[in-house]
Amino acid sequence: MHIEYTDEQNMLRDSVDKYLRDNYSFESRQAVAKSGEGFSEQQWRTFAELGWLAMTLPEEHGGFEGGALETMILCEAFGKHLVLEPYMETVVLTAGLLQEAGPDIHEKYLAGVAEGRVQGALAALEAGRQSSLRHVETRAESCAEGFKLSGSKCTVFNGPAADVFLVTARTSGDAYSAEGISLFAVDAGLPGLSRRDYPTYDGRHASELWLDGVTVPEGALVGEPGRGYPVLEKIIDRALLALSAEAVGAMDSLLAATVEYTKQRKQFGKPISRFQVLRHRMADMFMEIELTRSLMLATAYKLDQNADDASALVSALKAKVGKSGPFVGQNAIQLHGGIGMTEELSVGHYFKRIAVIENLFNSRDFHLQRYMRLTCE
Amino acid sequence: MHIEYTDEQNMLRDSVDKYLRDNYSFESRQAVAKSGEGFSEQQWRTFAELGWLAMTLPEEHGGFEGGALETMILCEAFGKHLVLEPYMETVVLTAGLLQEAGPDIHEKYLAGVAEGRVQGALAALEAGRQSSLRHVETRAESCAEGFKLSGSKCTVFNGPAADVFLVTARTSGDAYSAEGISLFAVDAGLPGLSRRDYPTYDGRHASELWLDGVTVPEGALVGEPGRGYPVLEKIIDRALLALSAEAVGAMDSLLAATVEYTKQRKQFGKPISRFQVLRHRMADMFMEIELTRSLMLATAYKLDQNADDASALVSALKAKVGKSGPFVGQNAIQLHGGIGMTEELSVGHYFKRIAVIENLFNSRDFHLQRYMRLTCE
Amino acid sequence: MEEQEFRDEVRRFLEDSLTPELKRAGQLMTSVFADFDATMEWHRILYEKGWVAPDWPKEYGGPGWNITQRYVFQEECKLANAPALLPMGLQMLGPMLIGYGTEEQKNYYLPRILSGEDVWCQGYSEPGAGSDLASLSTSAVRDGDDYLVNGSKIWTSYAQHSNRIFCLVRTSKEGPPQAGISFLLIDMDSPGIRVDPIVGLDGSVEQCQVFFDNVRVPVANLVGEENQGWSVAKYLLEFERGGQNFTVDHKKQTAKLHRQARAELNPDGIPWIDDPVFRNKMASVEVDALALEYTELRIKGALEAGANPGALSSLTKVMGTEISQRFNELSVEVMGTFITPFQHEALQPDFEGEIVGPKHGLTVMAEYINNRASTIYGGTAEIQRDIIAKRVLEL
Amino acid sequence: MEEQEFRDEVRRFLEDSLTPELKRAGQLMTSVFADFDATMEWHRILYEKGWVAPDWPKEYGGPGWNITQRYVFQEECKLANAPALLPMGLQMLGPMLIGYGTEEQKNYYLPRILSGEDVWCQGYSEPGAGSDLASLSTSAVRDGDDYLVNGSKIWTSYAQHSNRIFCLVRTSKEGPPQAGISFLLIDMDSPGIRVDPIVGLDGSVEQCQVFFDNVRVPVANLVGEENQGWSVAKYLLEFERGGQNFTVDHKKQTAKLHRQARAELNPDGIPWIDDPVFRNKMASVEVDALALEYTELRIKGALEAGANPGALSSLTKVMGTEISQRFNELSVEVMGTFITPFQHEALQPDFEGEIVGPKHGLTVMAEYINNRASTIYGGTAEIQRDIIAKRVLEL
Repeated sequence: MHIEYTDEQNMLRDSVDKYLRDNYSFESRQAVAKSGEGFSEQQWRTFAELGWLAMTLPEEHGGFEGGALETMILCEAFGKHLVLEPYMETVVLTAGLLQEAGPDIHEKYLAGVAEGRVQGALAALEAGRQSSLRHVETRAESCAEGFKLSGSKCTVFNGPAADVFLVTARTSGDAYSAEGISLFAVDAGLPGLSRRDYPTYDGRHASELWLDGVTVPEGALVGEPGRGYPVLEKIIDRALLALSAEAVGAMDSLLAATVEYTKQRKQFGKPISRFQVLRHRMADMFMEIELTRSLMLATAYKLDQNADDASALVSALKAKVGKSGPFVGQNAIQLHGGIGMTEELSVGHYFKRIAVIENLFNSRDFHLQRYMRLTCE
Repeated sequence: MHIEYTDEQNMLRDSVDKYLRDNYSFESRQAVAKSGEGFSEQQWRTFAELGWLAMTLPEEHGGFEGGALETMILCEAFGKHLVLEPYMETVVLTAGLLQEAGPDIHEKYLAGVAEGRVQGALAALEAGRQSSLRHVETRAESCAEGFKLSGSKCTVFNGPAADVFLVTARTSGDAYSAEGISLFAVDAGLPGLSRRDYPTYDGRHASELWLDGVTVPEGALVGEPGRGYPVLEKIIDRALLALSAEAVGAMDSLLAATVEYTKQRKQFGKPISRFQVLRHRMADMFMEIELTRSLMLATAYKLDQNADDASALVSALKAKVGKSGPFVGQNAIQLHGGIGMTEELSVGHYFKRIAVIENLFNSRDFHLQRYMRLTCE
Repeated sequence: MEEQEFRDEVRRFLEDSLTPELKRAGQLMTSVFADFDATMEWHRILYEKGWVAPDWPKEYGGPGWNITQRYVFQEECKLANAPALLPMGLQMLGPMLIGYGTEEQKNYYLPRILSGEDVWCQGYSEPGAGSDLASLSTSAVRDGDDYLVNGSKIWTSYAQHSNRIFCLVRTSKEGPPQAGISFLLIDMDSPGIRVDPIVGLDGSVEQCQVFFDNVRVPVANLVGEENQGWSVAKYLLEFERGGQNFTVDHKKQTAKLHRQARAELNPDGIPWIDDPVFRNKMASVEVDALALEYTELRIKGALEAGANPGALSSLTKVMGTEISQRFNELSVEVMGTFITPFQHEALQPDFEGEIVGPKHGLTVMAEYINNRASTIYGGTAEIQRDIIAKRVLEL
Repeated sequence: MEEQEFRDEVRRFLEDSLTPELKRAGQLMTSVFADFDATMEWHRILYEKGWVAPDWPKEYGGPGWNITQRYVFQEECKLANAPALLPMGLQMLGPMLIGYGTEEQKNYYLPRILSGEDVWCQGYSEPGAGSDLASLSTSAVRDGDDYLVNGSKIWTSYAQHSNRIFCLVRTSKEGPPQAGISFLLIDMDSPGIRVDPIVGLDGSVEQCQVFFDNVRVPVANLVGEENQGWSVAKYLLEFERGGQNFTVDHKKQTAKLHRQARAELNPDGIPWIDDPVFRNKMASVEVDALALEYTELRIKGALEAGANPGALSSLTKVMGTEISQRFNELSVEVMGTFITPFQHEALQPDFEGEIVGPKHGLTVMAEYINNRASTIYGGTAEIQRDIIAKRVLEL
């Protein structure tokens, strides 16, 4: 198993990094974060023009058929530059799920995602039991036009900008059952849909979502009725890779900033990088990051191979990120001292994004448990 | 609540410490550890003469009616000087349990313990399920003479020297039930009793014990039949305090030795105590020890008060020892380098004793769980 | 007075005097500071009662309590969710003036601290002088009966609300850096002072940078001798380090975490508090908090016996803050995605709208973020360990 | 040859050649060393097969394998519980002589290392020179065609079994300490050498102290130039640091821990592997071990591509040893009171008596104890982190 990049992948990596370095300064990022949208329409269009949004989509919709490695490369760079744009929500989750849907939906949305015209959001969590994707009380009842959806969803990242929501709703089964969950592509303009939008600590926007008898056509069903959960799990494995890669990128930036800062910051007559305790702390940050990176590379590779242990790797990776991320984030702040706690420096914003990532699609202990379940039973 | 020592307790503390400092050198300790017995008869007699063995016994048996604080003071000093003698086994466990027994037994053993003539051992664990005191398959059946005991016990510390074994045996109930366990004082000379003795990593001796229809008189029963488990739990709380205090004493010695060693050991042209990473490590050792000491003092106080939360404190203490002990032990070795790994230096012997302590009467996680059960339900 | 009797009296007073709005301000604290207006309102209430400065000697306006009573009062205030008072005047400058101030200074300033008429901020750290405070460079040069002060102070908490600042300034460059430092009291409305707010990671402004451009300060505002400011400063730093008690804070954090962990469900649909792994982590922090509680009792015992608990107080800051941070992390874990909503306005005591997510999760993310600062200010965790190594272990 | 084909060949060979006694010696290893006699027996078997020095170039007696094959061979040997060969001759001195030795030295010594006729030990550390190796003081003074060597070496593994020792000695006190060091090959039966065994905490003797009292060593036994020994030594240190692979060791530890945790019951009477808290700790270590496994694959990839994996190899020693120690701790926890029996004789491959406690617990305590040394030897964990800070992060 070789887990280093191909030349092509290296080119992608370099070009994404170069674009963001030249065009995505922390200052402009902050201006966008404080705007009402939580991301820049203009950047999004450019991402589309650069082919990033189409990178992992099927050829028939203008995509380049890229896989997990390409997702990883993009998200690592997004993490490194603290990119706000909803790539994970729109491309990984929404387009990922839509590819499981029928041709109606393909037609309607996928090319739009590739071109940067369509945005999406996953609406799968419900208040009170938000730690499990299996807990779905939202109901979908068959009706003449197709299905009628009723219920409410919480923590819908990118909700305000979404043109389409991927909604989990129960067509059978009870509260915690993985069986009986169906997935629907719900157009944001449909009557009966209402939202409360809010900004998030990591500079984005999200929504609470209410579905009050929202009627969708038969064709809005993604995959088989009642069989939505395994589909969701599969795509969420991709999202976990995306998030983890983003965390790795963020950690890289944090370590680089910390190394740089401690070299120039002088106390007691010398750069604080001369203090052994801080040197070892940074060595530990380095090791945590590299171990995480190794799992990230392996996970992308395994996902692309459809390997049996791909999901175990995903959970190992997310579990590792749940340790290395907070460790690197917290120590980057600690070593920056007071200045690391200010809005003005990027350090704290990486820290906040890492905290959010750790809490998306379950945190460390859940994934440790899943890892054991998948590897030793 | 004041948890500092009284003058009297301070005197005891000082006198125990002084005696051991003058008469219990590491070299003599090692000579004893390598002898066949695992402790020194002569030291044991002196402990009796100094009144230590009688300290916590009832007045009627020549004791001084001391409580948990006195046990703590003695054991802390024993830990500090790496004392091998079976104080915990004979006085805390055996005499502690015997006090719950009837007058026959009192007469027979207690004064002997106070005078250093009688030694004891707890035989409560069974191979295969040695992590629970509730798991008892050894059976006691009523018979004309009293009870007939059959079964086997493992990890009987001080087995080779014991004149009396405190044996758990089931008079009713099944495998894991706390109900139905009875406690018997079994004379070491009884027919049907056999042992396999072995040395332990911490320089002591222990046994495997087989009871093949050992017949004991009615009066050998300690406490009510079938109600032995709560009695055992109560005395084991005392033993946990004793062990933890011993660990605190050992940690004190380890930190002192490490501070001393790092000040004189020179590398790269300066004492290694000048390296910030080692300084902080020792600061952490110090903090862990002091936090543990605070719990130790509080636990002794609460036990003496028969406070409702005494058992919770005991488990908090043992849980804390399970973290601070290995941390201090491992780092004492690490900071000593190679020399800390040799038989010649005391450091490694403290380390081994701490490892054994952590594994007696359950390790950290068990006690964390017990702490939660006792405090929040 | 017996401890329980005193405690009852304090409780009655708190019940009568703490309005729901004040309590709300206490509950919504996500750092060591509460909403400023609520803080000052509570200050005035305590002032009227004569309880605003528990640690001050009676002759200067303290209530004359013994150590136990002071512990009890602090405990009960926190348990009742009273907003925390500002420590800069009451706990830092006040005791220092009592020790080092002239009669004039004491007579003028102490009553104004007590009444709340003066709000003080602390001008110690500088952009180039943090952990290494003695390297500070804000200068004070004699010019007749005044000093001319130039330079800048940073991390000045609540400078935007303060009318006065006490500063360490450099009056001499001779000798070791500690030798040329003086302690000055400065009016914030002096010409030449500019206050720039610093926005924190949670979006709120608690810290400022303060700039001094030829600010005139009368020589009479010197506390202690010229160039002897370091010993005054050290007194305060010691106070900042050893004077904290974490027991009640940790008890409140424990109670809060238990509330959250009973209400929120883990992925298997059972309350987090019954999740064995999570429960184990809770136990681990709670046991450490318990150990610190008894350590604080040992310190209190030593203080009451007139002894110096030295070695032990140096560990309270390190362990107290690190344990708090672990509680924060566990709360974040329980709240899951409900840490994400940024609801800054909902953290104001007068907010009346609806919040996103459960009420018990509202402050969690801000607390997690803000409490990272606790191992930085008042001597970083690293500096504290240096101190333990040097002073306690004599390494 | 295809990887799988090669692997099969190795497996077949191991099946045929590893006697039960040799396997037993491998299983009973509680440190990096196996029983000496078993080790040398296995050495001779591999020598006859031509596989004793996988890393040596073919012209010097290596099997001519590529990197993957060498990994596979190492993996399969460990998985089959072959006793570990002694690294001092095969992995330390051998490659070094190939790089720095004279033709005479190569011709004489290399075949004897291969055959096992010479058993080498390493004389680097001294009582006063551990982490700070360059401060070593064992001296070698020219006297005609000889050096006269005086001083002492410590932590000399298996010196009691060795007939030769390679040493760093001081030949000059001029310049920086690194500048006056030379590399010498010394016969252990030279007059003036004394070997004192050091008893380890587990009761066994693996280390020795070696004393040199006017020991005569021919100048021809110098490797490299006089006073240029440091560069030779550094080569070996790098090797000691970067050349280790932990993947298979961790896999074996995982398998062993799973076996123990399935067999032993927790206090509730269920196997430890099903105890949620313990399982979580197992998962935590296993995930780190997995991350290290893929890191080692990245290193292998870099090596195969002819690149220098530099930065990554410096972390393998630190993480590899610390992960191993965590496995040890979990095994100790599972075995509970069965860690206590001291059964030194039962750890000898020829032991035939009955042991106390379950078989899968026999080595646990000795491993826990002995493995503490893994973060000390070959550059302490602290030195390794210093290196990462300096060389990788350029701090």
